[in-house]
Amino acid sequence: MAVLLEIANVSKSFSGLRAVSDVTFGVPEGSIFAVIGPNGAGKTTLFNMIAGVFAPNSGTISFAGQRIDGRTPDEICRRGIGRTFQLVRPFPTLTVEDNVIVGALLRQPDVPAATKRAREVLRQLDLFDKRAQLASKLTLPDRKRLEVARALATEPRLLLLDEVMAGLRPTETDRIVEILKKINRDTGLTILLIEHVMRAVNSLASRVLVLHHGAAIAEGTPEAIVREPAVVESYLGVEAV
Amino acid sequence: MLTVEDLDVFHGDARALDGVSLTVEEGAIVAVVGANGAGKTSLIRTIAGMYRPARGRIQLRGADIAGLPSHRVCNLGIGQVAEGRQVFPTLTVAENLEMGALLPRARAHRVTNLDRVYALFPRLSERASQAAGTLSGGEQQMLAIGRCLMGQPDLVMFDEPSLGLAPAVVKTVLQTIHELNREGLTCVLVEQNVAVSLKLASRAYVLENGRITLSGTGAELLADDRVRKAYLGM
Amino acid sequence: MPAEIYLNVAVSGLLTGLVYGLMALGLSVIFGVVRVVNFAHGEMMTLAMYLAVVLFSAFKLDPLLMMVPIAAVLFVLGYALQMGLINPFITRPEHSQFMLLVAIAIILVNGLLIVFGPDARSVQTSYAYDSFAVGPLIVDATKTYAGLAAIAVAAALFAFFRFAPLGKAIRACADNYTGALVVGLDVKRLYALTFGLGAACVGAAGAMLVLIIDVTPQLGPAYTLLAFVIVITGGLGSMPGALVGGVLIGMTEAMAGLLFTPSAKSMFAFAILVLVLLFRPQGILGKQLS
Amino acid sequence: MRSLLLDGVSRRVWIALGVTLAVLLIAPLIVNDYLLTILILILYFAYTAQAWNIMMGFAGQLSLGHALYVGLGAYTTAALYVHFGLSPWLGLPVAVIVSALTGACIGFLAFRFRVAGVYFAILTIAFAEFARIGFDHFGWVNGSSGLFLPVANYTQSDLWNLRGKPVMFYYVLLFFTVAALALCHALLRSRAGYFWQAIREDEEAARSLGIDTFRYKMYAVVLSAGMTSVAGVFFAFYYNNLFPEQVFSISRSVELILAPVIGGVGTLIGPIVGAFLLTGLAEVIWEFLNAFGFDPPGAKQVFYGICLLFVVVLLPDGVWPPLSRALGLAERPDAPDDKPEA
Amino acid sequence: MKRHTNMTRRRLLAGAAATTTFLAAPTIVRAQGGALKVGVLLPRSGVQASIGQDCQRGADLSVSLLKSLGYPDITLMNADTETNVDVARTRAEKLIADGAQLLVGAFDSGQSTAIAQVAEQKGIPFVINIAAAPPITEQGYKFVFRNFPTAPMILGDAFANQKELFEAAGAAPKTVVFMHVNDTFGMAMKGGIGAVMPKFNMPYQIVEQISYDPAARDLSVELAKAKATGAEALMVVSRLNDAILLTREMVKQRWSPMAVLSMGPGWYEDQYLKTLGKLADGPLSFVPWFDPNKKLSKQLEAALAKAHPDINLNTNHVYTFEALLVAADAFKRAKSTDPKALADAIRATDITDNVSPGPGIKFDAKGQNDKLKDSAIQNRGGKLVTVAPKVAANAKVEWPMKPYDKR
Repeated sequence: MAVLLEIANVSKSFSGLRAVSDVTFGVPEGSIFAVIGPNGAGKTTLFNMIAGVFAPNSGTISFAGQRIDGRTPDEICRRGIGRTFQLVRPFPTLTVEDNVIVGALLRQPDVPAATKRAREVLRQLDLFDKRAQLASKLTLPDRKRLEVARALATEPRLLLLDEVMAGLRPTETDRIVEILKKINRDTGLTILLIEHVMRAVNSLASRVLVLHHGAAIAEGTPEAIVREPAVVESYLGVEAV
Repeated sequence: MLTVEDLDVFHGDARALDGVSLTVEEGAIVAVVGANGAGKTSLIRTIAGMYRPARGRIQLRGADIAGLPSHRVCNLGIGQVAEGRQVFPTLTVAENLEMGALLPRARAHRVTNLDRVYALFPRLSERASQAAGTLSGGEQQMLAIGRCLMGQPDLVMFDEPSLGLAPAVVKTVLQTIHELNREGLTCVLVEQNVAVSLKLASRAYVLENGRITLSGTGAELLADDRVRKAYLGM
Repeated sequence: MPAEIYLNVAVSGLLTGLVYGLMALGLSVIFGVVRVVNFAHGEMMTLAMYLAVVLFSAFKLDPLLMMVPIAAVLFVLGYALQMGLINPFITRPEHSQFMLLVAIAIILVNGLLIVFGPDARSVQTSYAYDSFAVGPLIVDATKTYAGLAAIAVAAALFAFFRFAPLGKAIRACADNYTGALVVGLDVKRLYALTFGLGAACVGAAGAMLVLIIDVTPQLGPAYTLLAFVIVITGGLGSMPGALVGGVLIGMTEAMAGLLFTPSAKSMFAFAILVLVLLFRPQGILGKQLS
Repeated sequence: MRSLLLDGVSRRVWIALGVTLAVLLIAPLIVNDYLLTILILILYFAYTAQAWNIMMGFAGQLSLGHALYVGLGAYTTAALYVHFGLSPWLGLPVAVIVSALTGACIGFLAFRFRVAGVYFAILTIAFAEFARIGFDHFGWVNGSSGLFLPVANYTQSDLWNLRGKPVMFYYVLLFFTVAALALCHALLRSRAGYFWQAIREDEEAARSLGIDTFRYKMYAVVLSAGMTSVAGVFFAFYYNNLFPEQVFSISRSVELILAPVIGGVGTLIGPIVGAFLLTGLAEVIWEFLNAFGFDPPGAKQVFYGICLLFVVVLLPDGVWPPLSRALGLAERPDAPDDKPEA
Repeated sequence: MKRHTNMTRRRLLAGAAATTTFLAAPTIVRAQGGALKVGVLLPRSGVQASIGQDCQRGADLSVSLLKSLGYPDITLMNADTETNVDVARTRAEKLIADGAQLLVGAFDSGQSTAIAQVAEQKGIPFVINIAAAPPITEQGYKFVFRNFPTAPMILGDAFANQKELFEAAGAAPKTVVFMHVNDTFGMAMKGGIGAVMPKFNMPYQIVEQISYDPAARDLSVELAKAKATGAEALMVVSRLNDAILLTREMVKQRWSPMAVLSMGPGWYEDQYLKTLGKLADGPLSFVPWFDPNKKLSKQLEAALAKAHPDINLNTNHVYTFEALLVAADAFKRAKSTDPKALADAIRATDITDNVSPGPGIKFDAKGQNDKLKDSAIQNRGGKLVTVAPKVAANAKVEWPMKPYDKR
């Protein structure tokens, strides 16, 4: 499989604090790739660099063979990378459908076509029945799925998911996992997720990268990763007392 | 000491807490575990008076405190080490600590409390005149704990105290909590470091989607399959 | 033009600028902490000026001495306003806050018109027409007193925020709202206190200004606008910034008036504002915007 | 286009709009000249409110200096008419272009340099003040002496030169107001409308969906500025005199904002309802005070201010959202709609 | 509905109609006979509140004074324009809807123009009390009349009166600096100077023109600039607040010109005299005024003194009164409240028993009283004396002005 997203020696510091240091990995086209690590490990920083929120201090990010580091978020999205936010940010006073139409309009010629596309996506994510509700009235799991729907509506080649499972119950987690798996299987969409919930990572990802203190400490299949002592220590908790 | 009964909290239209009840005994460490967004922070902030509950009772030593403004709750002896540390970045370390001691209940003990905090965290006294925003994460966490102790609390709620800290620092922080508890401080501990917090806790609750789904002693939950599966990924 | 005119105008611009700065200080204090732009700023100052006029005409009390009591009255007013009306608006969008304060401004202007009538009122102090001559330099006495008072008030405020526990607590609120709640600060009261302090500055400025300009009910909007220009130029929320902005605008207006046509001198003040907004949006002494 | 205009409007709303429009169309036959003047004023504010609403209500960019565009529109058409005898309808495109370019200028500077929120609002005031002083020194339009339009006799209405009786201005304004409503409705359902609302709600999230927020914010400013300047044409030819002090003053800008804020920012009908309420309110207070013989100058404005205060405190979203729900005319029904799938 | 003149400072308005005709009356029924209903539109709140309320005093005096002079009854219907053209126009419509048969107002050129259009459309005569912008009577209105000089008229009289004074004093400045406010009136005057001054062969030359912002909060720079020109006298067109500011600056900056020659409001106003005390003495104002020697002036002055003992008679009172005088006179001659008849009567106005200087009130084809004369007045000990023209003078000029530091 060709590598769709390539992160090479990327580092980022904030006022002297090194958030991400020298991270390198590649996401193959059509795969589901997970980045895990404790809070503060630099996952969100890494994520934001890919999404264009800020540029890396050094290193390069390439998407489909082209450099994208330092590009603006909207340009990165137009190139085919959709994203969600860790703290969900739907447009609260718009309806669910309108939220998704905003995303769909990126690739659709007009509003009716975008509406059609939006409804397809809403069906995929089991939100069709709630399409006329205001986004602010949704429950957390629904809002999480709405974020995914909105990102999917932009018809990305790569979907960046920032802790979409966080705060969901196991059944709800399973539901999203199934949806994502199906989309990945049916459309070949590449997914990069940042996740805490090991249950989701284990069942979704084909490869996992573990970040700790900004550095990649392990990469491999989920099964291999949970056996790594460094991972267990950093992620599942140290013996403190 | 603290009892929470049937607490409902809404953020706008979204339900954050749904019928939450828990009990904290004097001198105990009570752990609340749960995923991000499960309502842990909402629970702490509601007890602290920062959010108003839609329904339910919060009692401190038998007195109802639900709906009291946060400064009054603080003055009743419920301290908080908040998520994200919440130090005042442009104030100096000493000024940050002083802010903790502005509570009426703590004003008279300001000097002794300051000595105690500096003894507990010598780093803070070294950096007393430095702006808090320039401290490292671990030092900020110490400052947050120190600032809380300046308020002479009887009960402290720790919200993710190890978040984003290096393992060595996490160890210090958790040891400090353990020590403070041994000196008689009642603690409520919300931690993503599930294994450790369950080990520390005399009693623990699992919060999922705003609801308490499991409770028991720390050891019981540590042995519980559901907890192991959901939070330890095993 | 003789050379000394430049010196004279520069000194006059400096003093006027300091008074402008004092006037703008209140706006800056309030925005820096409460994050509400007081669109009724000029109207509150007009009210203070009327207070000074009434105290003077009824009891022959000198506005310079009345600065403190007038500031106290405005403090109470500001405190009550924040507690009663503005507090619920802190989380509302800006246009909503704007509308609230516009409504308050309309009520103030026309209330003053009803009570005091439309004619300009003034205070006739014994030193109203004094000036000091230092060689070719002639310095306006009232402006000098007002400028010194501006520096004194700014210094007092600075000391309050730097050293008084209450002042530090207010800074803490501005620094981190959640943090302030967490340590048990009564944020609502501190906000009201801040608004009161801001209003007190406005009161002090009004008492000073009445020595320089006569007061009419309609004076407010022009001063509100001037205060915006100064505060944004100097840095919204920064106290030294307000003074620096005031002096900069005062000097700019004075020099533009001297070198170009005075009728367009405010245009230069606005030009400075636009330049500052574009190249240093946080203002000359303002903190980086988040 | 048809679908843009008809989509998402329930039958009840159509009926309500139709009845209102019918009443407004025949109003000049029923009411006296005084009421007609009031109606003209209402339509003027309803029109400008909608134009402002595009920028603030749709795209979330707070402008407190919209008098600038009214003034530019007024001065451009009036000056062309006075100096070259150019019909206001021919001057109109020039006015729109001048205003739109000015808006583009302000927008470009603000958005490129990330001037936002309160700072942006004050920048807009600054530009309006800048224009006021500038026009005071602008000899071609007589500076502060004021620009007077020649007034012909009024026996017949000359629509081409906008010289005539109030009733002509009434229908011209009614046309523009209805056109603006239709345009706003269509815009809200267009690509730009969706993107604007996304930007208003959350600019960062909007960018993450590939929206070039700079470009769409510019569209909003340019369109709003251009539309607002049309009201200036009316202003110039209705009042026949222009003074920089008067047209560019801050109080003018504030007047323009009252109606949409009181009516409901971001809604379609709110700005119009706000214009009706506020202009009506001013007259009612005047009548009321008069009836009680209590009329010290300023009393009317005090009561007006108190009413504003009450509305803004009690109805954070403006009058229209709760009113529309009460009337069953809500713009965004919460229940799933029954329209067939596209 | 009876207009009662309330002597308290805060007048209550009682004259306006209590009923509102909301629906159009196909033909507005206008009672023949009875009092003439005059709508008085003045900016009594807003930026011009001070002047608007001052004008209102003149209007309030008029009703009983005119009656005592043998004119038929008039009833005032007062309306506040709030210094806003929208409101001015709306109020004008409202007054007409409530039965006003003639309109008077509105001090400001912009508001007057807005009202003029309503009057013209309705065929209701509109007598402008004060507004100096020349275009108003150049618009071809048939129902608009102005008994107030235009800017060029004021200037012409000012120069003539100045020459008369210089002759009487036996001295004249050789240089003057001209300061003017950059508003409608200031610009109209500035524009007029270039055209009018050469005709008068003035003994002085203008060394510099300084224009300042009407919203100016501080005039120290402007005055420093004026002082630096070294001119012997200050020629000025200002407004009240600026006049006070400028005087203060003159005192503080220690500049005592030979004379202050004002050609606009401010320097003679009560507020100026009251605020500045003995420092107010000396300035000469060349303005539309009253002829203190005329009988009616004395009557008006007495009426004002009775109603407002602390207020000097000034332009605002005089011209508002004369506007109502024109109305009452027309009503008397027309013997009808029909607006058309009233307008015709106004066109034929020929009042010689009036207050303002000059032959009297007569309107030309454009509706302008072009016979108006202006006076030169000087502040003396808190009072105002007329020093020129000779026919309307009651005192001799004091020349030069006493230096400020010697008072």
